[in-house]
This record gives sequence, structure tokens and C-alpha cells, in this order.
Amino acid sequence: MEDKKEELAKTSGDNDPRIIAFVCNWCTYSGADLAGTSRMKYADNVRVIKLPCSGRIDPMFIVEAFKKGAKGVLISGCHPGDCHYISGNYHSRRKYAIFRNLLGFLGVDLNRVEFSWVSASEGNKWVHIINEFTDKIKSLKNGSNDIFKK
Amino acid sequence: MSRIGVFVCWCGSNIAGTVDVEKVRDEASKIPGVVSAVDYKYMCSDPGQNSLRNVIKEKNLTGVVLAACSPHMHENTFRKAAIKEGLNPYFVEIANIREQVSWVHDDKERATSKAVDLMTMMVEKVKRDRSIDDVKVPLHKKTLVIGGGISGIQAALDIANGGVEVLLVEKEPSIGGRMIQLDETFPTLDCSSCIMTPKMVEVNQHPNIKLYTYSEVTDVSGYIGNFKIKIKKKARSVVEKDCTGCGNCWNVCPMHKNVKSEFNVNLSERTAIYVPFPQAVPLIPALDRAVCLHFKKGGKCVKCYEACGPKCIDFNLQDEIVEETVGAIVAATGYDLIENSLYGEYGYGKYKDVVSGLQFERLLSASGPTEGLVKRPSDGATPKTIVFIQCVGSRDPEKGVPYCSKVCCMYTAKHAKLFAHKVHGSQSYVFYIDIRATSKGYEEFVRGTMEQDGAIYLRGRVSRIYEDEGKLIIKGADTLSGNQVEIAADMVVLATGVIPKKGSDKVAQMLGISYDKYGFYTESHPKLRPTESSTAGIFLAGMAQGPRDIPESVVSGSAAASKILGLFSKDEYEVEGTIASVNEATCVACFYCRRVCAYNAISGKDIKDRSGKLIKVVANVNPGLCVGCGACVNACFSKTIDVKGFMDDQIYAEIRSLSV
Amino acid sequence: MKLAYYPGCSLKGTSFEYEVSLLKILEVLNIEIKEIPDWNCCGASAAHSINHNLSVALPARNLAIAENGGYESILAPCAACSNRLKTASYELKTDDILKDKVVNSLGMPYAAGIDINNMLEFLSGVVGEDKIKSMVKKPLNGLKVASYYGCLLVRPPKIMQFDDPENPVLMDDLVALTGADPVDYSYKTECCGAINSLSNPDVVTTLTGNILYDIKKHGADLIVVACPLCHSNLDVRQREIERKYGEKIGLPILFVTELLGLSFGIDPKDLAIDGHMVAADKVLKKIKEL
Amino acid sequence: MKIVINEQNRRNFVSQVESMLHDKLSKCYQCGKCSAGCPVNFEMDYTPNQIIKMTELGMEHTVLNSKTIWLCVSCNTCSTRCPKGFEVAEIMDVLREIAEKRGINSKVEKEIRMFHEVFLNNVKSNGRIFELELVGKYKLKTRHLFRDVFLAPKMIEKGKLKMHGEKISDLNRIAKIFKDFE
Ligand SMILES: Cc1cc2nc3c(=O)[nH]c(=O)nc-3n(C[C@H](O)[C@H](O)[C@H](O)COP(=O)(O)OP(=O)(O)OC[C@H]3O[C@@H](n4cnc5c(N)ncnc54)[C@H](O)[C@@H]3O)c2cc1C
Ligand SMILES: Cc1cc2nc3c(=O)[nH]c(=O)nc-3n(C[C@H](O)[C@H](O)[C@H](O)COP(=O)(O)OP(=O)(O)OC[C@H]3O[C@@H](n4cnc5c(N)ncnc54)[C@H](O)[C@@H]3O)c2cc1C
Ligand code: SF4
Ligand code: SF4
Ligand code: SF4
Ligand code: SF4
Ligand code: SF4
Ligand code: SF4
Ligand code: SF4
Ligand code: SF4
Repeated sequence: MEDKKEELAKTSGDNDPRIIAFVCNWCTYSGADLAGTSRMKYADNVRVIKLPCSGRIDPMFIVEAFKKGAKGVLISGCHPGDCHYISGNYHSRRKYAIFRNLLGFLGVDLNRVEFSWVSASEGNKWVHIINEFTDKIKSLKNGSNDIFKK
Repeated sequence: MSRIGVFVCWCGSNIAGTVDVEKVRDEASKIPGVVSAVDYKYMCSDPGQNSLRNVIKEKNLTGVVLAACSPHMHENTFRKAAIKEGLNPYFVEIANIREQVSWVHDDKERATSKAVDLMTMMVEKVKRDRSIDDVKVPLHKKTLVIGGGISGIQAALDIANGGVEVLLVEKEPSIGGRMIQLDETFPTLDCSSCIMTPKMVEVNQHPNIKLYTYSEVTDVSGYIGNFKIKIKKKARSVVEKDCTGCGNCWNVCPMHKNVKSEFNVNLSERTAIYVPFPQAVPLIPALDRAVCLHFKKGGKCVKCYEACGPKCIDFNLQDEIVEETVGAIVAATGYDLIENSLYGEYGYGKYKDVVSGLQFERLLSASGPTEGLVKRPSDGATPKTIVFIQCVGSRDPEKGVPYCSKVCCMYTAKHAKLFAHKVHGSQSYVFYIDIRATSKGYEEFVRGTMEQDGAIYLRGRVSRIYEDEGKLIIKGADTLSGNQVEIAADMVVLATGVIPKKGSDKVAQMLGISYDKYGFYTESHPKLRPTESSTAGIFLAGMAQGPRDIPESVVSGSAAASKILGLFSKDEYEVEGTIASVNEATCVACFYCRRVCAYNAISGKDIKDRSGKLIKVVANVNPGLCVGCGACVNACFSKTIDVKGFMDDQIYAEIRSLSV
Repeated sequence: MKLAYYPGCSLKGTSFEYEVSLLKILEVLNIEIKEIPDWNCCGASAAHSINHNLSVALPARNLAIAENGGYESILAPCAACSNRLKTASYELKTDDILKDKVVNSLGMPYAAGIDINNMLEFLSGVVGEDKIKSMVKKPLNGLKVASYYGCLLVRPPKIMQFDDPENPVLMDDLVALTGADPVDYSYKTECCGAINSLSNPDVVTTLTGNILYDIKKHGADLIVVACPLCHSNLDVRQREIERKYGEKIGLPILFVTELLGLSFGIDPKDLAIDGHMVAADKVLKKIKEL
Repeated sequence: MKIVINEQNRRNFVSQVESMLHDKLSKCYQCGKCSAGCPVNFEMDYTPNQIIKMTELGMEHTVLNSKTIWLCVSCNTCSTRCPKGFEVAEIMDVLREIAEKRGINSKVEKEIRMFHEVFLNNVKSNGRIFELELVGKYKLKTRHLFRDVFLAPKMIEKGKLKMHGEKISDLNRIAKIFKDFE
């Protein structure tokens, strides 16, 4: 764990935080596409990784993202009940509660992990979430800059 | 070694206006494994695709990344192009630098750097892509329909008319379900048996339909295209092929008291050997061993046997199990009514003249116990005043169910209407909370009951019913005038709500489909896949899925049929290859994966050595059922199960490529 | 089992007949109960009508005294008292904050474990039908008896957990044990207006009148009750109701304990039956001639 | 009738009622089953379901001054049969308690409230009810001196009205309970 902290100390400053978003293919990815076709502008800090379903998200992906210098991680899938895969997002929601604890235990500042639902028609919600989350990450105190707290 | 080609698209100025495409191209060429990096004005155009194909061929590419528009736009286009050059389509990946970059950001430098990131991610992903073959499952073109109500009948007829063989399994001695119990049906008041009986006969005579009545499905295994099923034909004690339906047997049966007729909802009796109703299909009696004297009194009575000309009564017949293989299943098990006895305040069971909606249908029906004359059960007198109470059991989380049963507003309006037509000078009062009359012609129908047929509607519930000198005293409220209302009536009809057929949860478990907390089968998607169950190859129809009326039951039966005919229009069922796969070497058979799989796609598989000795059990993914959602991957602690196309190592590679 | 007895104010006053007959039949049945020392009024309907917390705290004192005295179960013959005691017990079980406040105010511990029985639950549950049946020396064959339950015994069902709240039969079953014929009628659980007896007599006479005339119509010789408030409305106000509607009723109202006592062959005087406003002479005579 | 809804006042009143009720007013879907079975509905100025709706609309003046809340005899018929499990009888208790706290003098139903007060005072001073005193005080307060008077002699004769009341010994504790919860 020690050398990882070393590595992280070198990461970029607060003004330009790297954010990784894990999104499901069906709802959120399409929502982000819609933001694009509607030419809505939003913060360019986010990098999207497409998964079949938010149920596919492994907590270790989040840990890995932070290890590689991300300052924030966003997870987004279909609205509950609208999941393309019946109950996939329920699994991820239930798991989320558990892996929040796990992440907290590993020392991740939970302010830096966000969970949301964006449907294929919610381009504006996507924009809103990205902007808000980016602002939030920017505003986090230096003290919590260290992703893996002591 | 990977040989990756990167193609950066300008999309005219859509991308090139904001992203420095040349920079992206140059950065791509620096990535180890990239053997070609080009940019082009319109990659999706014919010349664009041709250049893609040329490079694949010339440079013998093992993977392709297009930095272009959303994969939802042109992924297929480029994959098809790749196939033409002999490259497995799953080696084509898209970096979305239009919807996610050029259209949403302004700063050219920062947008370019983001585009480079996205392109790099995909290069790292494509390096780890494996060839994936789409899965083909052979289809056994035969269908099982469970439940012979109107929805099951409709599905069976449509499928059979489409040329596919159908097995229709009904647990009662006759098909027909609830609809055949009804009198006239809203909204057009057609006589139910007039429109239903011909369909029932058609089922019986259809060359493509094999009818199993007095039968139940007891076991289902396998998957889409290939379900192995077992049907139990309950011992009917009548040799079906010899029976002529003459009726001699039931006419001589001495057991005609004390056995309540299910068909007439306890308003009359039936014999031990019986057909539920005269128009039964098939017109073959069943002998109810639980009440028959022959079985209860050690062979004493043989009256039916003696009366039967063809001597087809066989007291020794046993249950019989039939095994079949089908490619698709329709679950259409229908509904029951909520238990009225929950309502002590309404005195159901205590006061004979408080009846359920279904009982009232029997009292209206020409084939019913009163031959269509409305008579009250207590003394056979013609009621002059009837009070109808809606939402009994429905919308009542305390004693019943919270949902609306959907049909009772309409059937109550129908009841009040038919009562007005049958008994002149009569009066109906209807207590309701809301009127839900939402299909074509329904509102007009209910208004007609009020305006033409004179039913008085009171908005409120009833609290209590008493009996007083031969009258039922109804204590209700009319919330619109703000009054308590007391009415002395001759009869009360409770518009009892509906619940799934008893045992439908068991059927769901047997089929491996999901159901809600009431036991209604759940559709795969409430809006967009309303006929599909959660399990591929199993379809839903009728009330088994939730409250619905006859038109909707018929629609859903036909919908299930058309889905099945569509499925069977090909010889094989093709599924995308991006599904889960198991590394049998590392699986420890904990089956955490199975627990999270909503599609029942995971089962156990025995691994045997050459001598046939069982070495171990591992998880096995059924390609016909898996949809590749990936829920199982995270459940697996030994990292044994993974989803093709989104493998763990690929996602980690994407994350790592973003290292800052 | 150590049984505590909570008489409540009515049994010491207007409904003394209830206590007299109860103690008498328990003597015959050889069952011992102990009056809760220094018990206080449960607050009846007044407290919960205008002060919810007080309506829990007042009965709680009695519950706590009994519990700390090592009793497992309380008999509260008055339906109103048993209703208040059960409600308080329920509230204290479900509302920890209130419980802390109450325990603090009482100055004694309370675990909320003690069981509360109304008269009917006590007779059929604690005493038992067999024992009662074995004591019946003078079967009341042919006597037509209507059981009136009222509201306080059965409602709210969530708390009272008593029989079937819409069609209760417990008292009818006890009536049947005495050899008498239970009379079925419609108003078994209709409210008699009990709590507004003094403050709103008009409403009470209307409600009670409905009940009395319905029972009359169904041909009962007498009515049994298990609640002093019901008794008082049906008995004390009967003359007034007859005057209001101009139609004779003349139905004696007996406590269930009195009816049992009669079937045990106890002298009516020892059961204080002469304490009622509506004389039971005719019925007593009929019983004598059985 | 017409009401003008003031959102702030409405919310204040609703949240006061809901916090004492431990339940949501929105649970009631106005089916009227409570009113249908209420034995004293015929005397009430508003039916129980109207009281619930008016409370939800923030018509505090109307509900707190209604006859209904005082005429309710707490028979629980309403709550027992409510399909939504709404505690109708309890909302009557809650509204009475609020009215009592605010000192709202409902002209019509003053007597019922007065009875409850006299009753509790009786408990406060004796620990138990001394019925003769209760009746006497109540009659004095309401000046209905002659109502029911025809009942008294016979009741005394039958031994129903005792001339002396009982007092409990630990009256201090009763005083404390009243102090803590009044
Ligand atoms: C009182 C009343 C009046 C109505 N009036 C009208 C009307 O006028 N107009 C209208 O449009 N709708 C009306 N309806 C609604 C109508 O009855 C239903 O929409 C319709 O009957 C639903 O048909 P179904 O095939 O889905 O179910 P069902 O009719 O219930 O058929 C289900 C069949 O499956 C069988 N089954 C169940 N489980 C199994 C099993 N495990 N194995 C084998 N077989 C099984 C059952 O025996 C039954 O035959 C009314 C409903 C009621 C209650
Ligand atoms: C305000 C509102 C909210 C709603 N919300 C919901 C909801 O939340 N959930 C829900 O389930 N339903 C909702 N609905 C209902 C839902 O919109 C409809 O059920 C659904 O859109 C119907 O789809 P359709 O294809 O039948 O008709 P339409 O959506 O009307 O499609 C018909 C198409 O045919 C085209 N067309 C028409 N004539 C011709 C012609 N001559 N030649 C060629 N093309 C033609 C039209 O241009 C149109 O594209 C809502 C409806 C409204 C009004
Ligand atoms: S008598 Fe024989 S042939 Fe006739 S209906 Fe009965 S079983 Fe069939
Ligand atoms: S053997 Fe059974 S079914 Fe046949 S007539 Fe006798 S009782 Fe009826
Ligand atoms: S359809 Fe009408 S009667 Fe039936 S539950 Fe719904 S609202 Fe009530
Ligand atoms: S008319 Fe429209 S708003 Fe009214 S009930 Fe029907 S669908 Fe609903
Ligand atoms: S990918 Fe989804 S559907 Fe397939 S086995 Fe795993 S959990 Fe089941
Ligand atoms: S969770 Fe993993 S190890 Fe366990 S059974 Fe499934 S695949 Fe095998
Ligand atoms: S019975 Fe319940 S839901 Fe119906 S109006 Fe009364 S409180 Fe509301
Ligand atoms: S508790 Fe009150 S409101 Fe409810 S039914 Fe009884 S008298 Fe009416």
C-alpha cells in the first residue's frame, strides 16, 4: 500500500481532476450519446468505460481507477426497474452499499464515488451529473486529495 | 503479437472541427502494437469502409479501432466490413470521439487529449479481444401451452394455425377457463359461451393441437429450443377414446348432493363422475375419486360402469406421465378470486345473499343454476334491489391486495346493466371509490349503465352489512354528498378482486421464470418486452401476468403466439456471443454466480474422467439463456466466470491506459 | 400461575355486581386472584381523548406494580380497563422513547412483559372451557341469551387480538357452556356510545336503542355483557330509551359472570343480580322452573 | 365553501398532526369506509374522512372547531375497517389534544371536553374515580343539574352510587405522573 501512496502523490492537481465513469451500455451510455447529439457542453474531465450493465461493475475496478490516479469515480446505470437486464442494477445497488463499506475500509474517500441513474433520454441529467461531480471533486479539500487516506 | 489498425474519422468537421485528428492519428501510431494509423474524412462512407478493408487485408490486422462516432451508430457497419476480410467482428472496437468529445467540448487542445485517451483505451482493449462466435441453438418446433383459458386457447390456435404443433395442458376436465363461466361480456355484451364454445371446439379438432385435459405439467428442464417436459395425465377413470359423452354415467351417479360444483362457484351440486358444464371440451367426464362411493366405500357402487354402453369406465386407471420435448412454452394459468371470507363485516358465507361477482355471473347465465333467471340463493326470490360493492379485496393493503383488479369496475357496470335488463323495475346501487373504465368504449359503457339503465352510483365504501327481516342492510357512505347511506337490499354482489391462480408460484418455480410477490408472472420488460418471461423461450399470456380483461388476454395470447412463430421461423436460435463463460479449471462450485443470475442461465455440470468417474462439479453457462449482463462475474470470488467482450483483463487494461 | 386482579373504578362503584359475581364464581372454581395493591384509575377514555401520553402513563403504573410483584398475568374484567391496559402495554412495547419517559416518571422498572386478559379471555383461556363445563350444576336449557361485545373488547384488532373482530363468538361459546341458546343478531360489535354516556346522552340512547331493539327482535330473554360501560348504557338507560321510542324492551342485562354463576347453581342474591336497574325477576323465575 | 390554501400553514399543521399520529395523511385515499361505519356520524358536522381531507388541506380552524372530534366515541370501528390501515380514531384523539392544548373552545361540544377534564381531575385528586363526585362536579360545571336526575335515587338505592370514594395511598406518584405528562 505504501508505494501506491507514493505514486498517487505525483498525480495531477485539483483543478484538472481525472474522473472515470463506469456506465451501462443501454441507458447511461445512450444518455451520454444524447447529450452529444444535442451538443450540450460539459466538463471534459470524464472518461467513460462502457460495460454491459451496472451489475458488471466490480468494486475492484474502482480501486484500480483510484490507484491509477483518478480523483473521482462515477457509476451509472439504468433506473431501478428499467434495467435492460431485469435486475442487474438492483444487484449493483445492493452491492454498492456493501462496497461503499469496502472502499471506506480501503481508505477511499467516499465523497469521490458517485452512483446515479441516467436513462437514454436523460442527456441533460448526464451533463448535470458530470458538471456537479466535477465541481465537487474540485472543491474537495487538499486533505482528502490523498485518495487512500492514512 | 497484436497488429492493430487505428482509423481516425473526421466526420467532416463534426469531429475534425474540435479534435486535432492528425494528432490523434500520430499518438496512435506511437502505441506498441499499432501497425497502421490513418485518418479519413468519412469512415462510414463506402470509400471509408473500403480503405478499412484494404488495410485489414494489407497489414494483416488482428484488431481494429475506429475513433469515430458512437458505437450505437456504426459499430455494426464496421464489424460487417471486418467480416468480409475474414476478421472476427468482435475484434472491432469504437472509440467514441464524437458524442463524447467533439460535440460536448469546446477547447480543442483538451478535447484532442481526451480523444487520444479514448482511442488508447480501445487499443488496449482490442489487444485483449478474443474471437467470439455467436451461439446457435437448435429449435425443437413444438410448443407447450399451460392453461386452457381464453388466453391459452388464443395462443394455441394462433400457433397451430401458423403450422406449429401445440400441446395444450389444462388441469381441469375441460378447457374454457373463467371466460366460459361468464354470462355476457363487456363491453359489447356478447354471450360468452357463444363466442367461446366455437374456439374450444376448434382447439379440440385442430390437427396441430394435442389437448391434455385433467393434466398437469410436473417437470420442465432444458432451455429455449429444447425444453424437456413431463405431463401428468391424472387418472380420469374414463377411457377417453371410447367415451361418447352420452351422459348415462353422470345421470345415474347417486353422489349428487353435497359435492359443490366448481363451475357454478358452489351455487349448485355436481355428481362424482361429471363434466363441469354441458358444453365441456372434450365432452368426456372425469371421475372424482375423492367423493366417489366406489373409492370411498370399497367398490360398493358401480352404477356408472353399469350404465356406460361402451364400458369405458375403468376404476383401475392410473396417473400417466407423458414426456415431450418442446422449443417454447406459454404460461397462461389465469386467476382466482380473493377470498371473500376475509370480510367479516360483509357477512360473506354467513348471509347467503351476499355473493361474489363470479357467482353473480352464474346466476345471470342461461347455463347457470337458475337458468338465467336472477334469483337469490337464500329463498329463490327475484331480487328487486341489489347493492354492488366494488374494490372488495383490491386496493386494500390491510386485508387484501394493494393493486387494482382492473376488471371489476367493468363487470360491476355489466352486472348492474344485465340486472336492469332482466328484472324490470329493479334498482341497483353501486358503491365505488373510483371508476376505472379505460379501454375503447368502456367509459361509454359505464355511463350507459347509469344513464340508460338507471343504476345509482355512490362514491364510497361500505362498512357493514346486516341482515334484518329478510333484507340486507348495507351501511355505506357517499363521500360526495358527505353522508352515511343505509340501503335495504335483497342481494349484495361483491366485486371481488383477482389474484393469480393458486399454485402459479409453483408453476413459475418449475419453469424458472420470475414472479412478483403476489404470484403474477413478471415480464422481461414491462413496456418493451411484455410477452417475454425472464427466461428465453418462455412466454406469458392472460391474467397469469396481472389483472386484465378478455380483449387484453386475447391480445397477449396472440402476442405470445407471434413471438413463438417468429422464433420458429428460423431453424436455429441465434444469440450474440457476448455471454458468460466459465473456466472449469478454477471453478470451485460455490454457485454464488447462480444466485445472482436473473436468467437462470447457470447450472451445475459434472466433470468426469475417462473412466466416467465424477471428478468435480463446475458451473456451466447455458448459452440459450445467458444474456451477458455480467452480474455473475462480480459474484465469483475465484475469478472463474467472465463475460466475453467485457473480460476483466480488458477493463483493467482500459483503466490502466488512463493512468495519469 | 400468579394472577393479578385489576378491578378498575367501575367494579368498585356503579358496576359492583360485576365484582361480586366474579369473586363468587372464582370461589366456586377455586381460583385465586390478587388485587393489585394501591392500583390507580387507568384514565379510561378521558385520558386518551385529550392526552395521549397520560393515557399510557396512568395504566403503566398498574402494569409495573403487578409486574414487579411477580405476577405473570393480569385479569381486567372491565373491557375499558383491559383495552387501556393492553393499549398502554402495546405502546410501551413499540415506543422506546415514551417507555423511558414513563419508567422514569413511575420511578420503578417495567419490562413490558406482563400479559393482560379481559374477562372472556380469562374465562376461556385461563380457566378453560372444561373446568367451567364441569361446574355447571343447573344447565340453563332453553334460555335465549344474546351476547353483546361492544367495541372495547374487539377493537382495534391489532392491539386487542381478540377473536374475530367482526363476528366474535367467544362469549356465545361461554353462553353455550351454560346450556343456554346463544342468540345471533346483527349488532354484536356495534358501539353503544359508552364513553359519552354522561356528556352526550342523546347519542347514547340512539345507539343503545338500536342494539336493544335488534336483540329484542331476535327473541332473546336476556343479554350478557363483559363490560361495565356497556352494562351501564344497556341497563341504566333502558327505561329512558323505552320512553324515547315508546316501546317496551324489558331485557335484563347480566354480566357474563352472573350467567355462569346461575348455571353453577349459585343463589342470584350472592351474584348481586338484584343490583341491576332492569329487574331480572322474570328470567330468574324461568330459570327456576327449568 | 371555499378555502384558500396557504402552503406554509398547511405544511405546519400537517406535520404537527402527522408527528403526533405517527402516520401519513396521504395514506388515506378517501374511500369513506370509516364514515360509513361510524356510529355517531349522524350527529357529526363533518364525516371522519372529511376531517382527514380537511386536515391535509390545512383547514385547522375548521377541524379543531368541529363537533366531530368531540362527538367521536373512540369505538375504533373506523380504524378497524380502514383498508389502508389508517388510524382514524387516533387522528380524532390527536385533533382533540391539539384543540385542548390551544384552548380552542368548541361551542357545541364543550361538555364532552369538560367531562374529560373533570374526569382527569378526579383521577388526579383521588387516584381513582369517585363516581358521585365526578357526576356532581360535572353537572355543576355544565349546569345540567337536572339531566339524568331521575336516575340518581334508584342508583343510590341499588347501591350503584357510593357515598364515599376511595383514595389511593401513593397520591404523590399520581401527581408526578400528571406533572410529567400534562
Ligand atoms: C366476475 C367476472 C366477470 C368478468 N367479466 C368480463 C367481461 O365481461 N369481459 C371481459 O373482457 N372480461 C371479463 N372478466 C375477465 C376475464 O374473466 C379474464 O380476463 C379472462 O378470463 C382471463 O383469461 P385467462 O385465460 O388469462 O385465465 P383463465 O380464464 O383463468 O384460464 C386459466 C386456465 O388455466 C388453467 N390452469 C391454471 N393453472 C394450471 C396449471 N398449473 N396447469 C394446467 N392448467 C392450469 C385453469 O384451470 C384455467 O382453465 C371477468 C372476470 C370476472 C372475475
Ligand atoms: C402526455 C402523454 C404522456 C404519456 N405517458 C405515457 C407513459 O408514461 N407511459 C406509457 O406507457 N404511455 C404513455 N403515453 C401513451 C404513449 O404515448 C402511447 O401509448 C404510444 O406512444 C403509442 O404509440 P403508437 O406507436 O401507437 O403511436 P404514435 O406514437 O402516435 O406513432 C405513430 C407514428 O405513425 C406516424 N404516422 C401517422 N400517420 C401516418 C401516415 N399516414 N403515414 C406514415 N406515418 C404515419 C406518426 O408520424 C408517428 O410517428 C402518454 C401519452 C401522452 C399523451
Ligand atoms: S356413460 Fe360412458 S360413454 Fe357415456 S359419457 Fe359416461 S363414460 Fe362416456
Ligand atoms: S361409482 Fe362413483 S362415480 Fe360411479 S356412479 Fe357410483 S358414486 Fe358415481
Ligand atoms: S377495477 Fe374498479 S372495482 Fe376493481 S379494483 Fe379497480 S377500481 Fe376497484
Ligand atoms: S379520462 Fe383520462 S385522466 Fe380521466 S381517468 Fe380516464 S385516462 Fe385518466
Ligand atoms: S452474464 Fe448475466 S445472464 Fe449470463 S450467466 Fe452471468 S448473470 Fe446470468
Ligand atoms: S461463482 Fe465462480 S467459482 Fe463459484 S460456481 Fe460460479 S463460476 Fe464457479
Ligand atoms: S377508511 Fe381509511 S382510507 Fe378510507 S376514507 Fe377512512 S381513513 Fe381514508
Ligand atoms: S372511533 Fe370515532 S370516528 Fe371512528 S367510528 Fe368510532 S366514533 Fe366514529
